[in-house]
Amino acid sequence: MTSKLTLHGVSKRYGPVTALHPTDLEVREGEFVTLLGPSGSGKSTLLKIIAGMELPTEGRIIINGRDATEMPVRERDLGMVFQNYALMPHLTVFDNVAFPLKIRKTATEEIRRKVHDALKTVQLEHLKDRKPQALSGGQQQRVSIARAIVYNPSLVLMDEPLGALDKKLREQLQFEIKELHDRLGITILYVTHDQQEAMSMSDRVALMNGGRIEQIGTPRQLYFTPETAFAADFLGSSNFIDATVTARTSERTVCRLSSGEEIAAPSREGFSEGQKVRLMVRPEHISLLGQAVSADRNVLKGVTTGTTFFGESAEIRARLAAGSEIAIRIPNDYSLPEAEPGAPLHLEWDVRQTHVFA
Amino acid sequence: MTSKLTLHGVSKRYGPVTALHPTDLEVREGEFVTLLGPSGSGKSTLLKIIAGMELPTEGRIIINGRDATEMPVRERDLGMVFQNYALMPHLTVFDNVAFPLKIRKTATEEIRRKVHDALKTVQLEHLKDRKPQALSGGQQQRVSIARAIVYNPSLVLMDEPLGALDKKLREQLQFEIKELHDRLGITILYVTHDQQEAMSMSDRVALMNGGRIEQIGTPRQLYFTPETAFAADFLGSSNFIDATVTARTSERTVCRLSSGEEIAAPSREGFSEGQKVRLMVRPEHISLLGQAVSADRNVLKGVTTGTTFFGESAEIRARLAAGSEIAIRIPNDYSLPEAEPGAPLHLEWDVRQTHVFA
Amino acid sequence: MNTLHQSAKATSRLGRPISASVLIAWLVYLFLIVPSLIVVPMSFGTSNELVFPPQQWGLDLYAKALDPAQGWLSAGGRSFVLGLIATGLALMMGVPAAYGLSRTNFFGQKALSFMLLSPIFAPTIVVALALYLYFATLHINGSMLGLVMGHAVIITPFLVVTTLSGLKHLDRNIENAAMVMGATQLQVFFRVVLPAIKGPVLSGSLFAFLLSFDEVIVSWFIARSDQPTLPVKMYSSIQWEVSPVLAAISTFLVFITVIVSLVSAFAQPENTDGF
Amino acid sequence: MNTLHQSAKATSRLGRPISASVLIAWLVYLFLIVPSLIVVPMSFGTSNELVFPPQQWGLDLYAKALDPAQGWLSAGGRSFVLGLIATGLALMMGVPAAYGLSRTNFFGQKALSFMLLSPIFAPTIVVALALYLYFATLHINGSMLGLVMGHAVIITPFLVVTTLSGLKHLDRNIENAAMVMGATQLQVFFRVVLPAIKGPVLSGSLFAFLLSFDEVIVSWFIARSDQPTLPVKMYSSIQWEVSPVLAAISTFLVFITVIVSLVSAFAQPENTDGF
Repeated sequence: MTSKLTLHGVSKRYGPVTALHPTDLEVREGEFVTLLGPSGSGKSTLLKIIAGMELPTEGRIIINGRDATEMPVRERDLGMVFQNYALMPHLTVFDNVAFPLKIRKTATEEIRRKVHDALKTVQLEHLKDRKPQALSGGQQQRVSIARAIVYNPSLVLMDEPLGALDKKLREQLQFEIKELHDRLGITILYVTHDQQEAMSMSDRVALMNGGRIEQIGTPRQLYFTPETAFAADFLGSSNFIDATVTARTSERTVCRLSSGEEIAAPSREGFSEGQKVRLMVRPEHISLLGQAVSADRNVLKGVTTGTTFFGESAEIRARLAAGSEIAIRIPNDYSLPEAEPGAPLHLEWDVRQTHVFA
Repeated sequence: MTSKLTLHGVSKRYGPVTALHPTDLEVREGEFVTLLGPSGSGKSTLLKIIAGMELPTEGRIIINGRDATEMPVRERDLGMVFQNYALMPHLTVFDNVAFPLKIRKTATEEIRRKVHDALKTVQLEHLKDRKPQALSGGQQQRVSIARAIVYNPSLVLMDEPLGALDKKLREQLQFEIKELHDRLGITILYVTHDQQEAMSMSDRVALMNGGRIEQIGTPRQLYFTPETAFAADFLGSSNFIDATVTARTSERTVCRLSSGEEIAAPSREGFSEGQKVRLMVRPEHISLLGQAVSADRNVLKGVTTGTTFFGESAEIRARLAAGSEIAIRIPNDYSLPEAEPGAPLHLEWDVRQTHVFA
Repeated sequence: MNTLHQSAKATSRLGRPISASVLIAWLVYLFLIVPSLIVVPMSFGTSNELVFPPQQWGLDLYAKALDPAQGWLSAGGRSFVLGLIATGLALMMGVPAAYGLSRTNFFGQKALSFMLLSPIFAPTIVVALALYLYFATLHINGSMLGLVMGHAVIITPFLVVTTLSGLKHLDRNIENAAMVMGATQLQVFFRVVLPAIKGPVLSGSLFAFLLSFDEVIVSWFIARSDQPTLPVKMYSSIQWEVSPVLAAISTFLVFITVIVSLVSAFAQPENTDGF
Repeated sequence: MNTLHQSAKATSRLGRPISASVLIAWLVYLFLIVPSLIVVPMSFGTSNELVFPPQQWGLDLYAKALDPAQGWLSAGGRSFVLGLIATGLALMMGVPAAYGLSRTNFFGQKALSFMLLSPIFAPTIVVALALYLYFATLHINGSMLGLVMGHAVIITPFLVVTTLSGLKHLDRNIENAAMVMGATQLQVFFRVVLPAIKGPVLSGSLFAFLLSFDEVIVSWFIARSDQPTLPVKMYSSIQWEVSPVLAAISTFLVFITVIVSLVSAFAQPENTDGF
């Protein structure tokens, strides 16, 4: 598949401040790639550079095979969806969607047909004569999406498009955007700080932190094999436990907690015996009732400190013998007894779900 | 335990519009009660009436044993926390928290001590000389909470206090507020539209809809035994399936789908054979791989239409033979194969997790 | 139980001190407006002196005001034309200037913006004197050109202010979106920015026109004494004697002002384009 | 690869048309401000005629302006006292009126608010004439009381506007919170509302003072001819001859205006209390 966007060593400095370290990225035709990160991680800077609202300090940008590094915004052949819709308040829905076509001096009949198709795609044909202010937030964002795809740009940028919507609507539009992407085969570069949104929509996620891409991969890769403590913490919930490496084979690394208990994890490069490390295990991978202990399971003792009910699941918090607090996420059952604070617990989980970070 | 707040048939009409139907409610000493509902459900009207910012059209309000129906706001002995903090911009953190005490002409030394204690409770002693604008949103809301508890009011009202904060901070403050409530034994009436927030914090939840309390009970009661389709839909995720009642015993009601398949549910009052009903089952209660079929399990056939990855869990969407779409929430496993669209599925769940609504 | 509370009672009991401040608002309003209003009944008198209330009622004063020989009509026409041209000039200067101010971030923008608006604060008498001296060197005192430029100096800052307030409510990303979709900067300005702020600009133009139409001092310095604007002619005639016909002219000016400010008030609220 | 782009280049290439509107802003500014500024060098001339540039430099004109026998000092003092009292009166009327307007929802509030502000739009000449006629019936023309009341009518609406804008940024729930915590309505007003809007109120007061200090027409009607305000004295002296000492007075007025509007600009931004 051809590449719709390629960044070679793109960076941005404002005087002495580096907003973006040299960054490479490729988005292939039909791909849905998300820039995920907290505010200040450089994702907005990167998006602005791609859109042409900022120039990179170094590096080259290739859009659809053409060098776009110094190209003005309007020649880059992009579509863009903004958080606050950015619809023109004085134009009807139809005229908003027709705007990019009119700028391109498309024939009237073709405009009518294309706008109609785009509005049909987002299921808003019936509202084409309304002004944007007369629509709900979700409808306005659908108009904005129609406007971004009606002229068939090489790449559609979406800048936190669901950030202004409430939760139910956000989930619905996540589904709609993903469905639109799959059906029309458009190429999307999506920016969000919401890890759930990134994981549920994307083909690949570029996790950004401190002005660089910390890890890039499929949602499953980021969730199940995070390469850094930041990645582990930013995507999903995580429990961190301090430990020291005591033994190491090519397959397993064994670590000792301050309580003397030992935890095994799959081996990764770069750790040596005696090194202080942080172990991570996700709350939902921990089970409560101790099964027959096998070599493939880690076991720890703890004491319940509280429980929280979330509907589809419940969280039990426990204090480990090693001192730190740990959260356990368990599927909620009707008949589940509430764990009393102070009750002793045996926690156990699969060795493969244990991660070691420096 | 004594009652801190009692409402007897409180209602509110604006001309011909009824914002609140006659409502009874009791909040006992030390209880954490949440008014949960979508916007326009009457929860804000009810809160304003309790606070004294609106007068009820009918009914009586008893606060801490005194009839407060016609009492001015300032005599009701309430504390209140607002969504946008409502701190006084010209006063320091200390003076903001001291404000209610100064109004009460408390002695200077006592003010100093009480404000210090309240700020210590929310862990903000070190910021007492700052202006509110110099604090983060989470810190401002903690100041606002300190101000609402420093004069020990009968009842603390909280009006969507976490609505202006981002997700991580919201979860942290949920925990802090709940912990504060448990530790200090204060009585809280909390308003929110976020069902997760309501379920994880409250002793009891009053679910409001269309100007009345639709159901009131513990979070578990609302989640596992919703009395109406609205309650089932508003708290947690839910799948609805149209069906017709075909058989009924005192224990079980059997319903037939349009595909001819039959589903059993626990019997409830008020349904008769031949009646059209809606069945509900939650996504996380459905399992995929058919176990040995027992009389306690419902089984349906379907075809996969898509999957969504959420990190700790994944959602599989399926189309039933009966036509409707259904979502299945399964714990995520590392080794879980992605279900191919078009693959046939057998869905099954516990009869007790099936709900029947008119 | 279940006592009925009337909302009137609720308002009076819970809202009493607020009602007090509403009462203050009304009293202040009366204090401010009564003087201007007593002119109106006076204008329907017939006597040769201005008294309140008039001893006889009639339209004599209006007939006199409309008599071409008195020069009020031509002065009014002159003020009208002057107001239109000066407002047009102020629009052409003020709107692009406001756009430039609001859409750039460069060192000194704050200072420029402050200075651009400073003529609003400047003493009229100083501005008038300065313009008189300045135009004397340009030899345009006494000409329509001088009047137009003098008025443009006075009213442009107000147009800048109203345009800036309109631009403040315009999401910057609407312009970014238009550029991403292929629009040039000129297309962005004329097809996106201008239509979106037409409410505040229209409202500001009306206000600017009123300012020009009512302006006395600058015009008094610059206008030829035989070709006065309407306010200058009023002022000159007051200097000799307070003629009763002035009540009719004043009533007319009050009427114009009320009409224009009503239209302006309707054009003001943002997001009403096309509703 | 990895070509270095200078940010200066970036600005000039991507931002060119915006730079054009910045250029327009500067040109408009020059057009507006140049006339007022040429007075300043003129004031440092010594000749008996106002010319630019002055042929000789000196402080003679300032010496003349400060000579008590000329009456400029006493006129300035009168204007200063008048401005202070009128601003004080306007504060006492305008702030509660604005609070009443912004904090109630009753039928006609919109209309009242519109009418309260309408004097801003009213033609000065009409207001002046009306006040003259009105005060004649009250027998306060020529008195300080008349001047104070006349100026209060002119400047109160501006104080109402600035106070309203301050109140608009004040979260209504801050007042609700104070009431829930036990404060009476008076305590809410004096301990919560007033301190929170002191920035805009201060800024509005300065602006109102400037308006009063610079006002010509109303004062010209009401003031006794042997006890003029500073602008009236300037205006009267211009009517006979344009004396060079006026350049010195004008420069002084420009200086005062710049100082006051700078202070006002610093008081304006909200949420700066105590920073």
